[in-house]
Amino acid sequence: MILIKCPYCGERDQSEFANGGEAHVVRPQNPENLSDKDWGEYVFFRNNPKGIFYERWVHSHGCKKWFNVVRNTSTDQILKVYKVNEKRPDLTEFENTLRSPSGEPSVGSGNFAVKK
Amino acid sequence: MTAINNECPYISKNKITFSFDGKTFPAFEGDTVASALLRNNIRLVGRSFKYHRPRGIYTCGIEEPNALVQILSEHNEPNTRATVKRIYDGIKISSQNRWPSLKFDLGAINNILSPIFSAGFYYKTFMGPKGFWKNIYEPLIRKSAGLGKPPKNFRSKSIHQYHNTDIVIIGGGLSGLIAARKFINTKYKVLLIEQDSFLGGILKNTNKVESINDNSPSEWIKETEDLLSNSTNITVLKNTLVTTYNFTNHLVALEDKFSGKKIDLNKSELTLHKIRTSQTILSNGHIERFISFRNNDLPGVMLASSFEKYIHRYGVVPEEKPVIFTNNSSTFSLLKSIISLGCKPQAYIDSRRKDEIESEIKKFLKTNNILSYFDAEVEGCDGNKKIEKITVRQGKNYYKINSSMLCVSGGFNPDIHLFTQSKGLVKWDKQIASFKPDTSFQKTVTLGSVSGNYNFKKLCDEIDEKLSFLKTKKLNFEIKLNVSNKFSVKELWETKKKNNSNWSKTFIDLHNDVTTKDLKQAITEGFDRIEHLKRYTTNSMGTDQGKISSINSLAIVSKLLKKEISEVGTTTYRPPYAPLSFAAIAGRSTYEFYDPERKTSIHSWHLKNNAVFEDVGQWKRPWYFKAYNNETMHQAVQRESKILRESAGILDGSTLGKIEIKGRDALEFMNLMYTNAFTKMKPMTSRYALMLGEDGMIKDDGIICKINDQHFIATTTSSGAPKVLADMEEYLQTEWPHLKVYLNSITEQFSTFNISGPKTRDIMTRVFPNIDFSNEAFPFMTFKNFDYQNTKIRIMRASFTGELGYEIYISPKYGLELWKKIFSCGKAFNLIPYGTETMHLLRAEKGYIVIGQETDGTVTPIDLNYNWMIGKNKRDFIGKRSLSRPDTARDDRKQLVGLSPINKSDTIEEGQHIVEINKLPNKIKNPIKYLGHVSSSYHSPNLNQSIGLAMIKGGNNLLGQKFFVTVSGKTQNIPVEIVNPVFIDPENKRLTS
Amino acid sequence: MKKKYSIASIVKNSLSDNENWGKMWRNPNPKKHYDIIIVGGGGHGLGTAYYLAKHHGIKNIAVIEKGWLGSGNTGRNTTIIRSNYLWDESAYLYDHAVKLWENLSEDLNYNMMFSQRGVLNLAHNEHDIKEIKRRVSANRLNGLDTMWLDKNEVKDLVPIMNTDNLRYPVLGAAYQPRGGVARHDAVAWGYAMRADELGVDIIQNCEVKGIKTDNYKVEGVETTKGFIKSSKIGVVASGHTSVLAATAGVRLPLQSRPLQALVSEPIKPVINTVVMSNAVHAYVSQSDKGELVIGAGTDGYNSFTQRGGYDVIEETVRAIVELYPIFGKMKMLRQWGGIVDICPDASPIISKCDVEGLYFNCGWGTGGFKATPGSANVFAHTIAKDEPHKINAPFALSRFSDGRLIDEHGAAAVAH
Amino acid sequence: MSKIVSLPGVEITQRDFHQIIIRGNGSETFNNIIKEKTSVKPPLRNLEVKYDENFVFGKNSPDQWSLIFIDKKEHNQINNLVTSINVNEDLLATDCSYGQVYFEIEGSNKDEFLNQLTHFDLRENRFPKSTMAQTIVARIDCSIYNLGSKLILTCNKSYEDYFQKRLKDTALLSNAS
Repeated sequence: MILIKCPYCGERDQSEFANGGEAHVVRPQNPENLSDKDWGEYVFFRNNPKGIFYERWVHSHGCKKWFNVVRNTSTDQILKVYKVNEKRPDLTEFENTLRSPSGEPSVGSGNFAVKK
Repeated sequence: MTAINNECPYISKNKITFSFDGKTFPAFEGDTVASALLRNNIRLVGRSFKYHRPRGIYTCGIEEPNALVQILSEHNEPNTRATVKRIYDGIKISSQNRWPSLKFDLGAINNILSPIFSAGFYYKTFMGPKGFWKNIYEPLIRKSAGLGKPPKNFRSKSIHQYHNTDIVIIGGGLSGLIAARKFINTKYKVLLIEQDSFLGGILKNTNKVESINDNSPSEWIKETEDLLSNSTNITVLKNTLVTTYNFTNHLVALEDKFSGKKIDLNKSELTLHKIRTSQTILSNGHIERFISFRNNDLPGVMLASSFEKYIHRYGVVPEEKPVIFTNNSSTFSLLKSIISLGCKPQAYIDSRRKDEIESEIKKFLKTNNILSYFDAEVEGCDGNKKIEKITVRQGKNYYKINSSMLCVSGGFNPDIHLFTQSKGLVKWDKQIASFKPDTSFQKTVTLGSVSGNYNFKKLCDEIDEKLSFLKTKKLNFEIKLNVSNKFSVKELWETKKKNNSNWSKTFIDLHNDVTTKDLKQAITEGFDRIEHLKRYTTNSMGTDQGKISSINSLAIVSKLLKKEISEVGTTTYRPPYAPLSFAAIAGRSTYEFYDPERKTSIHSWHLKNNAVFEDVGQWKRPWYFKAYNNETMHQAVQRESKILRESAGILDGSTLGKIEIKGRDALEFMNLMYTNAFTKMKPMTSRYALMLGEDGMIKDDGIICKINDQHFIATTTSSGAPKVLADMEEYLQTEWPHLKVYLNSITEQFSTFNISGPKTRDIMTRVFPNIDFSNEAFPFMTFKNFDYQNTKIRIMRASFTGELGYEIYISPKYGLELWKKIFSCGKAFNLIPYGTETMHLLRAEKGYIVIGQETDGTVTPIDLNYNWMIGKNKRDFIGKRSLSRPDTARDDRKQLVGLSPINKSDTIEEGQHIVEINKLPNKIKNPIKYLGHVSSSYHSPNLNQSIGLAMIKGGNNLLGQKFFVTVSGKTQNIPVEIVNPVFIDPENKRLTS
Repeated sequence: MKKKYSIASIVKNSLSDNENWGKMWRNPNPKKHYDIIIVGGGGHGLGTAYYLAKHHGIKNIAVIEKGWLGSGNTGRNTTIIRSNYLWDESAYLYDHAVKLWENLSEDLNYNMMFSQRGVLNLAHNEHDIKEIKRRVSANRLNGLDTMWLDKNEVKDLVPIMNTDNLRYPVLGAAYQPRGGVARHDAVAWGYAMRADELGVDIIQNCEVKGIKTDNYKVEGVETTKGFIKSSKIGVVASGHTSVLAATAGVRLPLQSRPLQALVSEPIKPVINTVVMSNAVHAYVSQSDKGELVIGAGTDGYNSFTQRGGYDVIEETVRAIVELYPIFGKMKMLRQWGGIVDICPDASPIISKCDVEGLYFNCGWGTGGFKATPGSANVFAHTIAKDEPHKINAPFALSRFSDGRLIDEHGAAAVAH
Repeated sequence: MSKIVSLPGVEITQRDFHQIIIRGNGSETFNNIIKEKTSVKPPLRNLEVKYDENFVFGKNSPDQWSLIFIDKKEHNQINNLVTSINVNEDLLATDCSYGQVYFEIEGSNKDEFLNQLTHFDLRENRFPKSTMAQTIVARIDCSIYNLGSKLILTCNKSYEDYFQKRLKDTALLSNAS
């Protein structure tokens, strides 16, 4: 269970939050102008990277505020928390923080326990 | 024979009795099942999992693979570790996995057949002849499963205790205590957790340490314990085992509150501690490992340090004349312990060469005239249900020694289980021939033997250095030892058998009956990765997770594969560290507290008036009211429905979700959230509205009240309320932050009553004599606010039954009072209370849909012919674009229709399907084409026939046509006619007049 | 079949001290080129290779696995098999699998221990009842053996179940007698052994780093053992599928979530069927070792850590203790997690895509194990013929633009 | 007012009260309006709580406040207050007086007691006096106000029975061990 720092309430147990999937997916201004394929992409397709992921959380059992989180999905480490109206931090900011449990690359199994 | 260590300070002299397999034995308070059995010279305590081989007590702790027993006096608790479970007077215990008795077990036939139970046995046989697997083999295999017998009915009162703390120290042994003393009276909040009932660990388990700062170990422990308990910032938990180490330093630990005591069922017997800490200090020590040799499972084989623990902790010398077999220096203290008690080892066998063995050991052996074999190993042992003879190999020579116990030490493994759970990386250390922690993934520090430091002299320095980043005191303790400070070990994992025999086995996993031969076979079959091999052989998958053997299996495998152990890697240690009680995990949030019950302010009235309740989400809603005791649900609902259409009924609708929406952009927001157009809607009117997902499918419905363009009140379904509010907040915060709108949930702020039926106006006029309820003054789908007594109420004219109806909103403080008043006024008009079932029946007669019944996440407003609810001129609303996708725009989608049986006495069943044939075959081989399903069906008391709503493919074009509806359990279908779904008052006269 | 297993072969080998069993599969180095490469050596992938070789006569196939065979979700699930899905498309697909399961042990001469002990799906409220009855009726018309049981019939099947004295009482259940459980690892091993015999190269310990394409056509895969050429690549990598797809520039509507399971200590038989429940969320069966195998729910966030939240375990155990009070006295032996790839409509994707020669079999979410043989069988057809089998045609990627979803949320909820 | 739990070191009392929830932007105008209508200046810092013997005023989140009246008031006074605040188009006030329940928790063991029902970190440095928090207690969404010597806990009225039972159950089992 991870610990998430709500920008408004501070550090809380993950059980107080709900995840809202990928962040920075903007609802199209004029859906009618989109092709079926593009609209389908908006409704159903989200990035699913192993590694750095920009995602949304809501403090659903707390202040009910939405915010964004940068998390490494291969370790569940939270690298940054920022408010919805704040600028998306650049990927380069996190390049040196990529650390998985086994020191493995961002693509690979999470099951190594022995240091080579 | 067993002997007694009268010097043992830790065991009480209070005598108690316990029973094992029906016989009563004496013991002391403080004994574990194992120490009590050993005290009574009982060595055979169970039968093994697969081969039903006789098994004894192997260890003195949580790592025990063999001695699992059933606690008859505690609801038959199965698979309890005899080495951990402390007994109390009168406790009843039995052995497991044997029939008819422990001494004579018929299942031992498996041992005779054991050569064919090789790795992968089940996968390779029992496949034919056809039908035999399903009907004969498989049921037989299933029946012979398992170890202990199932427990008996039981309701635990285990509780949870959360902790938020700065430091957690796991393990109250020497390192843990030194570390804890550094934190005394510091600013840190510290939790020290010890799995045993006492602190001290190695200080109490052995005589290795002679003194600390010139105090005896027990004095030092006492001093430390006093200091810790006087320090306000440190809490000590004993009898508490940390089982789980999750991300972000979240720990789970189980405290046994009744260790050594009879459980009081009114109290909480277990506490599950759920701990969040900033820093974890692991000082949880090491575990001794065994050596594999022929018949290394015979009762009488015991780990050497465990033997020593029985002496020092429980005052039991399991055997006066044991044989010691070791590959390391640690057994010296055992030798000394045994001699000091006036006993004498029958022999000492050390696999190390003479020159590798410490001179003090050699000197001690000589002085005490102990038969010694150096550069030697135990080839195997023999005996009937216990060790009788031990065979020693020294070079090419074999020696036979008579003894009934064999103490084995194969070295020590740092107990890295929790460390790897924390996702830390381990590394092979040749010096200690084991894995030890290397890189922490979390804020974790390891101290003492868990970190691979077996050197007492270096302990204080290690602790000071590793905790130097914290603001603590520097401490130094002078630790004097009885034994050599250095630890030396020579790798030895398995000894070679003298003769090949199919029945004498060399075990690698005692719990799961896996032999070293199984490992070899698995490798020859191609399983060359340790995890893969583990799955094929079930090695280290038993209840002990291979605590004394998993490193051994890695070593054996690496030799077979001709690889380094570090290359082979370790298996994944999975939480929990030791089996963890389900009752404790569940805590109090189960049984009567499993899920909160939500009750309305009228609940007590419903109870008094014989309501039968239905669960709607967490809410308890009246389902129907019994007019008399024997009234069935069908009777009640028919009665309620009929009376309502004749006079009036009232429903407690307080559970409906209600949301207040306010702000200068409220209108725009509502137009985006709902399909309907609200712009031209007049203030103080209301409208039925639909909410879609972006996929175009109906998600929720409700009535929207418009106070003005800046202020709305929306109702939602009872179970959809939290989701609708959350979705609205989400869109406001993330998609449209520019919209100035605020939302508040007001579900709980109002008692809501739906009163409807032709007599409603009369009743309302009596309840609220000052309000004009005439059709002109108070038309359909309008609402008004009124002062009522000391509060404000809102009344809306709306109906879900198809009859004249009003909804009343009032503060819950006055709700019950008003409800009662309505009844006293309604008495003259035959007003009845009705429940959700009648509501559903009446709305079905009227052709109204219910979310989750007519809709199932695949239904659009168009499918329901609710096109009129879609704001055509709106540029956008949630889900709009999806309605024009090729599949959603099809005109032969499933559409809402009504069903009427052609034979009026037929009953249409909900959930059945509409087909084109009048009879189904007895056995359906090829799929039968169907048009759709019956989404709702009721017996309508007002039409005196069965009616149905159905979602049917292309239903709009099928009105008037005849089809068939299937009947559950029958092949004969019912002929029905597709009709308009509105069965009652299609002109809405009743609603609007 | 070269390796023939039977009681006779076991006795014979026991006489030679079990030292002469042959390797179940070779351990080849990858060739430079294959006609077809399957990425992912779990049950679905190995099965696909087996059916390609057996039914479609293609022999030059490689299965590439980054760990060992069955190290992903094949070895991490709760082994439940059933086909009582609501929609026709799903019922056809899953029942295709059940029919193959019924003969798989004989087909492969390797015992999958498919135990058709029946599967119960409990109803705890009126809504559950309505949903289940509808499903039972639809299943019946599709020729499936699902039936409705009332509370007493459920109690007869599972006497230790607490049906009345709980927050959400048991009101009845759907029961599919042909459903059951199977030995999960054996599925991978059985397919692997027979595929290997038919000439398929099974390459373990080899990680595919990327899929190489040129002008919307696949060229091969970049692996830790070098580049391997192929004009047809089938990706069956569950949680990692979308990561691999991204290397070929293909976007899939998948999210990878932790899914946890746990087992108890072994006890003598006490629960003789598989029981699933959505409202009191837990599913449980007892293995042939006597362990209770318990499935938990998915976590609500993406993760590749193979580790879910502890709260999910707690939620599951609460439900188990509520539904089976005697289990309060039992203990959790092990818990673990897998990575499942979840589709928006809770149905899988078995489909071609915009890149020629690239095929996906993914999105199984929490329910892939039961479909293994069926999925492998139709996927092999799809790759061999370059067009879907009629059973998997509805499970195309295009459904996310045209809207023809197969929404199994309502019918199956979390517990597939 | 009723005693729910009385243990050594833990006293829990349920009281009648009135409460309104106010949504707004926290601007100067907002503050002035609220001060004018309620005669109390709203807390400015997020999670801050102002209180005396008559009221508790907490800022729940950047745009939400809870104003709790402990003193005796008529319900209509509250209704009128809500109506008068709502005249302003940029504010939303809602009366939730009888849709919520209110518990006071006092005593030296109150934290340990509550931590049998919630994971919430009650340590002084994490949850200082004169602040509030929204969290989960006994599976229910609650607000907790730290008034130093006591904690105030509010939750939805429909959960009242369940919540009381959980508190009493916890007391019973704490007492026993």
